[in-house]
Amino acid sequence: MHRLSVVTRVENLAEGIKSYWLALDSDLNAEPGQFIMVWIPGVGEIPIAVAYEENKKLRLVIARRGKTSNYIHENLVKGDRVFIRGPYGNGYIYSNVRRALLVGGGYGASSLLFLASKLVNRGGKATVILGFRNKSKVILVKDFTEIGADVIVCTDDGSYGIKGLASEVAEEIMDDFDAVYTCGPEIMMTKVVHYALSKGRSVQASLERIIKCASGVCGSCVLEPQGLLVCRDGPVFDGEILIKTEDFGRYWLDKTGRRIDISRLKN
Amino acid sequence: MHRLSVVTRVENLAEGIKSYWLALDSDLNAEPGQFIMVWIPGVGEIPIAVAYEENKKLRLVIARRGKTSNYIHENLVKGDRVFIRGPYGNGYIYSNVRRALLVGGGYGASSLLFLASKLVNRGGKATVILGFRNKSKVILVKDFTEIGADVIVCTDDGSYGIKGLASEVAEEIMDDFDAVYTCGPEIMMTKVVHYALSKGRSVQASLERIIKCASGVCGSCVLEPQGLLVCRDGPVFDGEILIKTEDFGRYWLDKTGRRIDISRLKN
Amino acid sequence: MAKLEVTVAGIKLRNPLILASGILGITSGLMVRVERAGAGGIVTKTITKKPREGYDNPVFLELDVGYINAMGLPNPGADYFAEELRKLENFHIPIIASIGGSTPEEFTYVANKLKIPLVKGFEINASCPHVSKHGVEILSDRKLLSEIVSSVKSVSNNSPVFVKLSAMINDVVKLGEIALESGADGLVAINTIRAMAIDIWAKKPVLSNIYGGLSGPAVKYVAQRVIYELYNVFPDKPLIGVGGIEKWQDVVEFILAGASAVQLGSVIAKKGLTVFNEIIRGVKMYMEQEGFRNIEEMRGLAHRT
Amino acid sequence: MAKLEVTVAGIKLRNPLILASGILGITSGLMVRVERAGAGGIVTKTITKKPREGYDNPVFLELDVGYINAMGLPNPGADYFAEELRKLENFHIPIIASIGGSTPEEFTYVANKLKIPLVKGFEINASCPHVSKHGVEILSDRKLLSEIVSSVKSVSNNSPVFVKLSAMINDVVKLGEIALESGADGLVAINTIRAMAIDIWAKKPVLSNIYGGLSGPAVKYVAQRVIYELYNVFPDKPLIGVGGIEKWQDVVEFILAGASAVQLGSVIAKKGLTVFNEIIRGVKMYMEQEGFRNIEEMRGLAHRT
Ligand SMILES: Cc1cc2nc3c(=O)[nH]c(=O)nc-3n(C[C@H](O)[C@H](O)[C@H](O)COP(=O)(O)OP(=O)(O)OC[C@H]3O[C@@H](n4cnc5c(N)ncnc54)[C@H](O)[C@@H]3O)c2cc1C
Ligand SMILES: Cc1cc2nc3c(=O)[nH]c(=O)nc-3n(C[C@H](O)[C@H](O)[C@H](O)COP(=O)(O)OP(=O)(O)OC[C@H]3O[C@@H](n4cnc5c(N)ncnc54)[C@H](O)[C@@H]3O)c2cc1C
Ligand SMILES: Cc1cc2nc3c(=O)[nH]c(=O)nc-3n(C[C@H](O)[C@H](O)[C@H](O)COP(=O)(O)O)c2cc1C
Ligand SMILES: Cc1cc2nc3c(=O)[nH]c(=O)nc-3n(C[C@H](O)[C@H](O)[C@H](O)COP(=O)(O)O)c2cc1C
Ligand code: FES
Ligand code: FES
Repeated sequence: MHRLSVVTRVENLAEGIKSYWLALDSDLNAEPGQFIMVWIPGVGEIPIAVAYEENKKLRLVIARRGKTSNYIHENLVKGDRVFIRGPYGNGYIYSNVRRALLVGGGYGASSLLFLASKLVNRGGKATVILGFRNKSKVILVKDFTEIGADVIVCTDDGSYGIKGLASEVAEEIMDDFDAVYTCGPEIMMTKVVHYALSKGRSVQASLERIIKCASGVCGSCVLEPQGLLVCRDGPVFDGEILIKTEDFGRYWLDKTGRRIDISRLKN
Repeated sequence: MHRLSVVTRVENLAEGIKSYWLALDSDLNAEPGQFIMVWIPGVGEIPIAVAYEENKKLRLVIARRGKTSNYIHENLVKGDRVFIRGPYGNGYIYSNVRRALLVGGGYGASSLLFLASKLVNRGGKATVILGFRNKSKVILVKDFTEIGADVIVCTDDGSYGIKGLASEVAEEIMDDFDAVYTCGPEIMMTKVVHYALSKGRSVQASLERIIKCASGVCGSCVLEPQGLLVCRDGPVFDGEILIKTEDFGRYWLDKTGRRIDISRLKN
Repeated sequence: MAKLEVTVAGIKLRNPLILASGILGITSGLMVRVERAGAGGIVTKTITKKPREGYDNPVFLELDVGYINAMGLPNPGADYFAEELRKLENFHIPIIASIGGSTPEEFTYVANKLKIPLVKGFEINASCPHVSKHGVEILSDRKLLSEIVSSVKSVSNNSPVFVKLSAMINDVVKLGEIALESGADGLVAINTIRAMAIDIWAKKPVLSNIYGGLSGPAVKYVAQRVIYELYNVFPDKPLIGVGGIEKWQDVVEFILAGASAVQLGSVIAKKGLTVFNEIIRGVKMYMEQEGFRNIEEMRGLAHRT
Repeated sequence: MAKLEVTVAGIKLRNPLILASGILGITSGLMVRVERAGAGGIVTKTITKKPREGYDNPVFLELDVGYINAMGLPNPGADYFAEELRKLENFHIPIIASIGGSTPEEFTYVANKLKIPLVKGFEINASCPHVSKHGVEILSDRKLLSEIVSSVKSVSNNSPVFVKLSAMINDVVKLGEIALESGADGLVAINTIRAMAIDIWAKKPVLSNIYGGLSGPAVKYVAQRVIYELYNVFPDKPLIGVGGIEKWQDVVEFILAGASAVQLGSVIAKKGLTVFNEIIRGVKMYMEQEGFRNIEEMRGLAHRT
């Protein structure tokens, strides 16, 4: 069953991206990289990464993408009830990491924010490269700065920060870090993972697939041919495992369980 | 579901009364006066008081009385499996009691033995009067002595100890005690309870009725008109409550739930 | 202030928590205790024409997810039980007499005997899963069900008649319809579900009767589904939900699903009779927090789209 | 040494633990993982003629006593799935294809497509409680059930055909008889039981489909009862037990009740795939302690008086 939470604050982060702060009855004790299922009664239920959790306060960053996320953007205001279950999955492994490079794209920045705060709290150093389409899509820069991370922003069109792809900027500075984390569009993550491994860097990436049960039974979130489950073995995977996975960067299962090209599902 | 236990020792206590030591997987943490349900697969399940429990060792004293108890007497030997559930009910209240008088009859001595051992261990003094039909029925005298209780035995025919009823002997010495406990034939307990109350002594008695669920739902063990449940509110009741209970010393419910004279059920 | 009073098929209850059949409702003394504990009403143990001893022990099992019982409908018989009920004085909550039997004649015999002022209604037990011919077989024989309902109704002196249904029949709504068309005033769902337990060290079924009925939390979500299905089709009929209720949240769930009132059964094994007041407090708190003035306002709300 | 191998309707299993339908058996990669985890066999997700997307989220709920799901039989359809199975190489445990549909023609279409060497048997899903016309309705229509079984059998190339039953039908033994008489080689019991959950703060059913199927510990004692009932009447037929198995003790209970083998379903949500080896170790230990040389010796022992 779901837990009840109440919206305490809604922030407009950028065009089509909002942040929701939820008050919980009790702590989830989520780890960065884990996700929850957000149920909007009568509308739908979708997986969302934990952007921050502390003291019965949970932060989510939600991009407008379709039925449920649209509804959330259009209707959810302070005081509204939100129903959640989880946390699910395995988050980032980050104990003993000193200098971490975080590479995020779009709302993928969200789980990296939680990770950065944990890293910094443990005395580590976090440098985050955030990539967006253009200035109107830029999010969370101030939040990363506030928790003490170094932030580099890039946009495709140069309208904010560096012009270029986050993955390219990452390649330039990767030598300075001992661990790399990435969350964002899978094409971007594929590049980051391949480059990092080629440089002998440990790298972890957080993936998306269709999540239905979130409990490792329905198989809808599988990565083939290893049969890895995003909801249970992931959503964060080690790069070494991902590069052996045909589906990484290439295929999703659609809702029927047929493998389709990744570009056809991500919109 | 039942717990598995294994018979480690069988003692012939007297004609038609045996004692069974059972090894358990884990402690029941029973209190004196509580009972368990003993299931013999394919035969039946009957309520039996805890005669002693310590360190995953459970002692029962079982009188031969009918289907299941006969089977136990005739078949159960060392190494056999016995299935139990419980403990159930409320036991004797004995904290802060200094000088206790215990009045037992027949196998009723069994729960008093456990009580006496607890009382003595706490530095109290326990005097037990045990009544039996005749010498061949006498049980547990040595056990009471060994744990440090003072024992007075009486038999109906004087073939062992004092000739006379335990309740009569109890009346003679009751003044010396601050609490009275009784377990045995209900007629005997009725006398003890009435006399004790007339002398202003606190008194508790352990009752029997038909136990089916042992969990306070089926109503088969009820005492009317208060609707007291032997399996849940008892089997040990305070004398003050019992004397207000019409059924005490008079009626049982038979298996259909009809009230019948106590003499018709106890055989 | 949120009001807990409900009227179910004309029977006024001070709160919607009714004691389920087979739980303690077998002697007058126990009924008084249940009244004092706060129950809104009482369904008696199922009473048959002749006394029944029930099955041999073991008859009741506590499980991780609930309970299994095969009491075997022990009861003192209708004649005796009518006298037992007459002992009640100053009794203020309604009693619903649960009737068992295998023929219309047996049912009417019992109903006639128990037609006494304190008995405000009848509940036809057509769903006991472990006594042959006294339960689900009735539900499987639609003609028999219909006959039993109409004969009980014909002798009930205008007291409401409820039929207690089973989840062991896929098309439970159809059976509800037959019961209502045959004259039943309301439906009760659910009775226990046939189940059994085996002990791996004894290598035997635990219950002497082998089969028993599953109750408690294990059946709650099935019972709620049946109430929801029934409310879909009979939103104006009294529906009483029973199965696995242990806390106030469960009661709210049943009412949102469409129950007019609920019954509490095996929870008494776990929590004792104090559960009535505990649940009442919780339901009240919920109603006040959510702005409900009475139970009727909550009823069936989960059906709103 | 206790042997865990069993042969069920001619299908050799290295141990009696089969993955239940609807759990992970939807891609070749997952099947390889399940094989490596130690399963004795795999039942595929129920496959229909046409692809199905299933229902919208929420489709799965974790409860205190088990789970409720209403996936809605999502599957890529028979044509696609046959190709998926063909990807399997060096695969050593038997696959049983679960077939869904609402007409005999749909069933035979799927069976024909999935008639490939790795598929050692078929399981007719006649018991899904939440997809209209694809489940318990089949069991309620005895003629349809019989037709479906005999048509699947007629195209199955001598592979054994199992029928998966529901506990939502009181007279499940009768349905087993019809299935066997129509040519089924064995029976599987049980599928999930129709149930629902309501959230009291949302005041709405939680599943998008409202109704779903209850699985997990809540249904274990019902499933064991069905296996026990079936074994009473069909002691020589292969019977596969499923419902609420979480630990080795549960498996022993089902086998004592009469199961030839068992299936593991929603426990995977709680324990992951390591549960196969955990259970295998426990069952072995039990068999050695109790002096059983093989599973067949244990089967049905709870029926001995
Ligand atoms: C582990 C994980 C973490 C995520 N974290 C975030 C986050 O922090 N912020 C955020 O904005 N988004 C996140 N997403 C993506 C988010 O779940 C989808 O945007 C959302 O499900 C879209 O649903 P919809 O009803 O709004 O749109 P729909 O119209 O239903 O679908 C639009 C697209 O969203 C994707 N999608 C739909 N349903 C699902 C589903 N059940 N599971 C996964 N993807 C689906 C598909 O690509 C689909 O084409 C995450 C996804 C996963 C798997
Ligand atoms: C709380 C309690 C504690 C008890 N402790 C002991 C004990 O320590 N030692 C001991 O020897 N006996 C004890 N008894 C009595 C014991 O339970 C009965 O002797 C036993 O149930 C008889 O069952 P049977 O199958 O041997 O005989 P049956 O032939 O079935 O019955 C013989 C008589 O035993 C009584 N009886 C039968 N079934 C039950 C039942 N389910 N519950 C209660 N009484 C029943 C009836 O009076 C009946 O007439 C206790 C009873 C109760 C209620
Ligand atoms: C010990 C016991 C005895 C029962 N006896 C009866 C009965 O006589 N008649 C009846 O209709 N239902 C009987 N039931 C079923 C309950 O009334 C109720 O329908 C069922 O237990 C589900 O509710 P619960 O989960 O709250 O117990 C009995 C249940 C139990 C546990
Ligand atoms: C998520 C999920 C999906 C299921 N899908 C199917 C299915 O497609 N076909 C089927 O016959 N049974 C399906 N079932 C039922 C299981 O195979 C099994 O019969 C039931 O869950 C009881 O077993 P369990 O308690 O071990 O889960 C599904 C069960 C679950 C939990
Ligand atoms: S979402 Fe069901 S297995 Fe991952
Ligand atoms: S034995 Fe059932 S209430 Fe006491």
